[in-house]
Amino acid sequence: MSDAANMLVQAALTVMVILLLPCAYRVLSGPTPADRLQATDTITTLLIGIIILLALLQGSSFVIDISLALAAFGLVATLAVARYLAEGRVF
Amino acid sequence: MVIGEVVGLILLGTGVFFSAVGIIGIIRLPDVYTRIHASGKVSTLGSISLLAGTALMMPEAALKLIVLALFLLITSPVASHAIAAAAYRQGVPRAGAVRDDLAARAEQSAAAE
Amino acid sequence: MNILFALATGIMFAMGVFQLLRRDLIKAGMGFYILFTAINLLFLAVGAYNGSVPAYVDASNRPAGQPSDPLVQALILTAIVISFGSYALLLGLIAVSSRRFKTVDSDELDQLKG
Amino acid sequence: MPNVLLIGPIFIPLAFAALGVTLSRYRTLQHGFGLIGGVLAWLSSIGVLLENLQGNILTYRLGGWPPPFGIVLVGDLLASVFAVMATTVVAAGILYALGCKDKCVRYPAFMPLFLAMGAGLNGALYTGDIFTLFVFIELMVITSVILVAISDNRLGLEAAIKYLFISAMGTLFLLIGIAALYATFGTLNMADIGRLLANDQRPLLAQAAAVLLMCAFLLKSAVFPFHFWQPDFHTTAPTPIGSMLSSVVVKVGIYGLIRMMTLMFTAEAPLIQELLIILGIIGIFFGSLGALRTYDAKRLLAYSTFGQIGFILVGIGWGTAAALSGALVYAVNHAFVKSSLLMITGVVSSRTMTKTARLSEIGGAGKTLAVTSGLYFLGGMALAGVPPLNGFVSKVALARGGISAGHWLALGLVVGAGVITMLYMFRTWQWIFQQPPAGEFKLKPGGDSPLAPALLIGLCVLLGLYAAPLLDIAARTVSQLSNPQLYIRAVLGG
Amino acid sequence: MEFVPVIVVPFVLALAIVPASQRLRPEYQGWGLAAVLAILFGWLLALLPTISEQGAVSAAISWMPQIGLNLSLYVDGLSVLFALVITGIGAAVMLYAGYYFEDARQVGRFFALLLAFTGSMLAVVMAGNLLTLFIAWELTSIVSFLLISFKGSDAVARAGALQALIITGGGGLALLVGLLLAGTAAGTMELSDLLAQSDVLRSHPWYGAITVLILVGSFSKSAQFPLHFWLPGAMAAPTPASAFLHSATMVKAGVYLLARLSPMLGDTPLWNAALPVVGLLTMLIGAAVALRQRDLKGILAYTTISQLGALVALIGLPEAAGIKAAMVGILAHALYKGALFLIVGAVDHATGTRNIDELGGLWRKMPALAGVTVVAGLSMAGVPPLFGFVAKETLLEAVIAEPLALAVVVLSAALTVAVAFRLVWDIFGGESRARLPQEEHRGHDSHHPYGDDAYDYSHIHALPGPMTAAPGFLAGLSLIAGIGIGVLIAPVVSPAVGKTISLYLLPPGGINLAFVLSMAALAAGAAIFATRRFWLSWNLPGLPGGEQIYQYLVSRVERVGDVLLRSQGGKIRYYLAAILLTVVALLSTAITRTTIIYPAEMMAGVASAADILEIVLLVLALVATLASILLERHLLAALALGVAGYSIGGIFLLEPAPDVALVQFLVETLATVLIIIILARTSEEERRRAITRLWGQTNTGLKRDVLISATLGLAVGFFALAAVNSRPTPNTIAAWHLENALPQVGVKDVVAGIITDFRGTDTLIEITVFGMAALGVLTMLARPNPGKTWSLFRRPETSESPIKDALQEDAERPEPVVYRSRFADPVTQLAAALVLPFATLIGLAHLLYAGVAPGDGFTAGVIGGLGVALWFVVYGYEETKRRLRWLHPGPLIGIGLTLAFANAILPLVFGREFLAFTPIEGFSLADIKLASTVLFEVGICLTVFGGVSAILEAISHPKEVEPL
Amino acid sequence: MLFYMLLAVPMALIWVGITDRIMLDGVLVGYGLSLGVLVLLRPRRRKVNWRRLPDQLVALVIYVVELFWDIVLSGVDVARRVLSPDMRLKPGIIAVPTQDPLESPIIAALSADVITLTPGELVVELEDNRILYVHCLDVEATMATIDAEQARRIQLFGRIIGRSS
Ligand code: NA
Ligand code: NA
Repeated sequence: MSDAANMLVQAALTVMVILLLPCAYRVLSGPTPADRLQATDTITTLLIGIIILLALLQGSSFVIDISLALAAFGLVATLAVARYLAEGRVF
Repeated sequence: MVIGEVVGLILLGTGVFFSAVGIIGIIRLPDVYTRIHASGKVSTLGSISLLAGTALMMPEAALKLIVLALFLLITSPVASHAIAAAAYRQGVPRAGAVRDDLAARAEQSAAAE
Repeated sequence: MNILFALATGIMFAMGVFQLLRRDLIKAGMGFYILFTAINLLFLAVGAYNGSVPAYVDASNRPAGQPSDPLVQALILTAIVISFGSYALLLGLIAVSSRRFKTVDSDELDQLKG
Repeated sequence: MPNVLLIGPIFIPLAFAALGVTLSRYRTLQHGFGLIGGVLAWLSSIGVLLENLQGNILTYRLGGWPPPFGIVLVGDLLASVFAVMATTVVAAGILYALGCKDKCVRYPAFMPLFLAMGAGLNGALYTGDIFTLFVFIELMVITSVILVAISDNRLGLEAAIKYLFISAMGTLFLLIGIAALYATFGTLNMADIGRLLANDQRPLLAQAAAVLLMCAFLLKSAVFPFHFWQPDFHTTAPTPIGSMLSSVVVKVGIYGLIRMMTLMFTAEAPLIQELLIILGIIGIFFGSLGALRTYDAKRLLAYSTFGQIGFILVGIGWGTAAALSGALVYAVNHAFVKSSLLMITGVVSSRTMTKTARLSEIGGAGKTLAVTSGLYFLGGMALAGVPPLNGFVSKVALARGGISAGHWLALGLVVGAGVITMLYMFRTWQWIFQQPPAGEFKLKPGGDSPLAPALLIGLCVLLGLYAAPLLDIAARTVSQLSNPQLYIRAVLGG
Repeated sequence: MEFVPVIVVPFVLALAIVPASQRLRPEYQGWGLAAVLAILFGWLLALLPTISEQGAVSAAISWMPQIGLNLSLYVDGLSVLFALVITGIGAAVMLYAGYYFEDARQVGRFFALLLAFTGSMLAVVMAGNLLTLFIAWELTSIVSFLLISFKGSDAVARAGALQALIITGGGGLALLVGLLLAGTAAGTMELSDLLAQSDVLRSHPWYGAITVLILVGSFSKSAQFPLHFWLPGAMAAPTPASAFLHSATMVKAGVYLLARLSPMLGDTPLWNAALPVVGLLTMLIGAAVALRQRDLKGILAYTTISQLGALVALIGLPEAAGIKAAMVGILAHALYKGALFLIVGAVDHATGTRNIDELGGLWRKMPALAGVTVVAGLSMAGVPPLFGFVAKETLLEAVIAEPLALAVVVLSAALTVAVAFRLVWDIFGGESRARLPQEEHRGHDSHHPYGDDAYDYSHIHALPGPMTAAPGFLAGLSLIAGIGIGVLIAPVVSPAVGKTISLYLLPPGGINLAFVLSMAALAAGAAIFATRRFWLSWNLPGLPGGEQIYQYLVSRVERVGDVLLRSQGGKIRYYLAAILLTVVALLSTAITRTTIIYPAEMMAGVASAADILEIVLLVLALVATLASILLERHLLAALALGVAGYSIGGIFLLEPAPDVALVQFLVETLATVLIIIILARTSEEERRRAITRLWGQTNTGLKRDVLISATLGLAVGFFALAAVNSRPTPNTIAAWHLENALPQVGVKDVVAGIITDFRGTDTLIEITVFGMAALGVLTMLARPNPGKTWSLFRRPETSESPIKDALQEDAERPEPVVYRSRFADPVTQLAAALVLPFATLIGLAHLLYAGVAPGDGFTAGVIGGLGVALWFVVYGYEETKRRLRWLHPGPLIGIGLTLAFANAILPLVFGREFLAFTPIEGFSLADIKLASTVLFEVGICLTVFGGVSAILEAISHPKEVEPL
Repeated sequence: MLFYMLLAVPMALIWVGITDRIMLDGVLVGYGLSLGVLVLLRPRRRKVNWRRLPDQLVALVIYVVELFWDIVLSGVDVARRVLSPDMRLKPGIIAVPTQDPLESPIIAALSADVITLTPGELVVELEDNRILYVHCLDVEATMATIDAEQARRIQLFGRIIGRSS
């Protein structure tokens, strides 16, 4: 990867990380629990992107494994919270 | 610069752009349902675009990234749907809704009982 | 940068302690969790190397930069497992408290005194 | 290969615990495993001690990795003395559990948890690595919390919650201390840290690390003002567990204090010792007066432990060879006495209809239990330091230490507090075993078996009538501790 | 060495008597034991000449030399004199005791105690080592305690016993320190060596402390004012015990010790002042109080106190002038007082009362006993030709030079005479004053101090002969000894005094001052006796006696205890606050003592994009954490916490620490799921109650908490700063791990190498912790039915859950009003069906490629657990358990741990170290290399998977959870 | 078992993907592990119809491609709305029949997934695998097209699950 590309990827990464902030704002401000849940879920999605960019930067493909796990299991927490919101219980 | 890298970078840029738009939507849109539209679609599109870009720039990880994209594709609508359903059952009001068939259905079943 | 990291660790710790001192057991449990997170940050801070690449080695090529301290990472992993076990146990205890004493308020758990 | 003995006290019980979880359907088998594991651990710890007495410090490289890179088990005299004490009491505790009528003893998880707790204890004593020490301590904490939470006493839950929170503080202090040490020296091996601390002038974080480690150990030993959890936790525990907690598990902190002061923080030791004397004396009076006034026979013994730990601390604080060896003798003897007393109280309360040790309900419950009464009386004598039981030897050894230190005020307070011990022990004996029970009173048929406490009391008598070997070992331990180079060389070579 | 049997025999008999007493009648036991003690008495007499010749016999066997404790004997005339008293009085008491008890079951225990006491007391007087002496001394206290509270159901007896023990035991503690100090000062604990070093002791700086401490010990044992009050309380003991312990022997142990140590410590201003002052005061007070007592044993107790005071005073006279009088006094007192106690016991036995006001005229019913009493009483009064008279003469002679002492002695003697007359006359003379039995005293098991039964002696129990004979024997000895004083007593006393002494009934030089004073005291005593109604009617001002002081002190101490216990208030927040405050204080002390060197790079600013990212993530983590504190609703706090956790994971990623980041993400997810489940488990109302009080607490409380957390945060921040700045230290350890991971254990992921190999022990224990925690949660929440346990391969037929209330509650919980019965089923089920297999594969990949990629057995286990969570969420509990029949968390944990331990133990089989890396060479499939660590990883995975499943299962639905 | 053996093939490919080892033994290991996973998880078995299998696969590929395309379209669509000043929102919830006479849950779920990924549409509720309640950003636009779209999709789903039409 060329230096220019490296810089661009770094920039992309920085934007992605900064995007976490408004997302977190939504988690903290709500107003409804569903809003927060949805924002949390979006944070997971953003993190997946961040991890991939990091993998790209560090040149280590194994880092992507982390995002695989995150993609597969971010869902669990989302579903559990959603079910709790909907039915007052998890299972 | 190799052509793959250029395309990859463009895809990366697109991905970041869509992610950003999704986040803007999350902030701007008026209620949770509309925000789910933003995050569920725009961010997913952003992520997939990022994946594609990375796959081009890091071909050795392409397979892994494809699997990851598949995962996102499977999980993203489910999460959106679950959150929307939860919101609805919680009674979160729908901002400026012009029509609500679900509310009508609920009233109908309540009347039946 | 270092000063910020140290500051953050300190603030995290302070918040954990504050939360731990709540009478609501679930909140206090969260404090418990925050504290252990703060400790992990502290461990990260004491790593021997300010690494730039993961602590992965290959027979063929030398790592591109200074690998981060692997020992500290192993310690954090152990600490995470243990603290998570404790946390789960705590949550279990809270669940039993709710069932047995009908409370999650630690101030109401005061039958043992004197 | 005597070195391999070192893994026995830790990993034999753990392996049996693992098997026990797998085969928990077969309770008899599981409990059999428990007893075998306890006895094998006991034997191997004795083996280690015997080897130590030949003049060797045993070391075992786990996984074969050389220190300071890998984890090494170190059996020096200090560790071995504490370990023999611990395995003896734990073996007796397992024996008690086998004859215990508590419901929780029949839970499939009970015996594995018990074994794991014992293993954690031994591991904390034998490890030469400070992070592994933390891990073993956590094993002890977690298992004991569960064992208390599942106690037949429904308030065990409350005590468990409190302890888990407070012990998290200890864990934090320990971890911060470890982090500070690692930041300073880049090593986790205690001998290595000791070597570096001895070579350097005091580096950056060492003193604060010393404070934090000290606090962690004080918390484990329930020293004032870290004691709040202890009476609750030790007395709501099932009898076989409570008698471990209050006798040997609290000693881990004592062990840690001695280890850190003699091996690592030798320069900070005088400051720490001053503090220990103060805290010890506070503990002595707080614990003894608490024991005098509390409402439950088991809780009384827990408060008494609070006080007795104070005696040990003062001994460590005096710091002379005689005082330190007195403290060691005190620690060992107290373990046997306290565990047996708690078991005996458990035997009596297992015979009451509500299975309680509340003084208001247990008064006179032991009137017809002649053997139990005798055992309790002997235990009371031992605790109060009345000859010819082992407590007397402890008292004399400690008092000699005080004289050697010339710390008259502390000596006076320490010895004077013995009167309170006498008052609460013999008053309680009269209360449980002599006075007529109030109102209509019935004994439950077939309570817990008094076999285990009888064996322990026998040991107390034995160690009272002939304590020369113990005194000798304590003296040799102290002389070994006075030269940390022995430990460091045994671990790191050279 | 010929003295050893004298000590050993009683102990052996004490052990033997308990089983023997089952078969032997009490009288026979008494006779037998009396005979044995008589033989010992004879034995001692026979050894007396040897002692007179040699001065002292000593021998020592090493026992616990480290604390200066040896089994030593030191026998001289003093010892033999006391030993003779012990065995002689002991014989009479044994004989008497055989007839004393009506309940034969108690006799064995009583005799055992008496014999143990005899042995201990003999050991006291024959011990040749200060610590040996002390051990025996303490044994006598303990036996005394048991004897006083022999009748345990009597509250007065118990209180008396405890009080006696506390006073003598407390004195014992002082004595112990005194003896240890003396031993340390002199460098030996052996009496024979100490005697040679008396000058060293007397000139030692510790002399004062040693003397005072030893005096306190002796005075407490010998009931000296103001520590005397335990002795009357001790009268609750059975009378034979009182006669033996609390009159003739044990209370004289203090006197013995003073006499024994006076060559070493005596003849100093301190000694010569303390002993006479305390002794004479005690003598006077004892005699005066005795006169006013009602209880017969109380009277005897106070006269004993008085007599003990005299003895102590005598030992304190300069240049051992009083030692002769002391020795004679001991003998005389033992004889008459022993007799009187036995008489009182007989009276009590016959009449059922010990209240002197209710007695009188008994001579008609018990003429023999009356005769005996006259002899013993007159000896006590000091009427010639009885032994008591001689003793009083020697006493007066000893103090004749000290006018004040003389006055006290004469006055006390007069009072004693009056008491003696009163004992004789008011019991046996005059008319009977027995009251009729009273109903209220009949019924309940009285706590009346005067006797076991009511006062009725309208018909008197017939006294067995020996109950008169035994005191008669002692009284007779008083008579014989008085008459044959020079021949019989002088040879016994001479060795004790250390020189040949002469004793005589009448002063050889005719009537002297002592004789005159003795007679005067007699007359004055008679006068006091005659006017006793006057003296007894006096209302003395209620000065606080020793007993009141004791009670006051105990109650004060108890008050302090109550105050201290109030700090144990039961609220965990305060406990935590106290602990944290302490740590803050200690830590700040330590930090201010530390010199800090700030490296220049500390202030180095933001260096790279990675730094910006790290800052963003740190801020995010902090803000989210703060939100989790501020947000009131638990769910929202949990979500915020999740965000914080994910941010921390991001920081780990940047470090870069991918393995840690992965675990952080997974664990964070699981933690969120768990807390949601907890929210579902706990009732809304409970949580609201807890949370509304969160901010409802006082401002001060909040301020305190903020202060504590801020200071601690500051301290830890400081710590972290110092720590961050101390890197990079030249670290050989981390470098070693980086270098050796690939060549030694064949992993690219160095962290994995550390986890599974270099620090495999940590991991092994850590997963044990995790597994145990999970088992604990399962056990706590799915309270297993102890009768039934899980089966490895089969579900139990019935899962009877004992948690009825929880079941009930779940049944009562209203179904949430929702439009559909199950939530979003087909969609989530489809997703789960698609995700789960792949997720499982991810877990397996982590497991098999632990050495080359992030993730290991632990993450695989957590992934499996999260899979189970997904399954539970999507399909519900029943469906999941139906589909995944193999999902038994308990056995999974067990098998996992067993595999992990197998990995640890197997290398031992191959002759390697525990947990050593053991590769299986030549196997490689798709980059998977086999080594023992695979077993480890699988074990870890199963343990964690089982653990997570157990936790999920247990804290979700109590209803269906199968027992462990 | 046959069904599982067939199902294990794509799983083995996924395994190769996630382990990043494109080699034969990797596939073999993956296949073996996948079989094991299937035996453990026990998804409901279906009859394998060899003749329909190619068509099923084709339909599946079409489905996935459509999904990708849908997501691109909807992403762009939502992005346009978000970035436009007034956001042009006419939100509402409308009932959409699945048009599946057999009311198969799988078809309902697939429909829900696709609709959720379609521009401006989000499934909120699902009634008896029969009616989807869809939240849309622009009620009128959606109502205009959705039923026809659904009819087309049903065909595709039928092919994927191998239903004879
Ligand atoms: Na770094
Ligand atoms: Na790994």
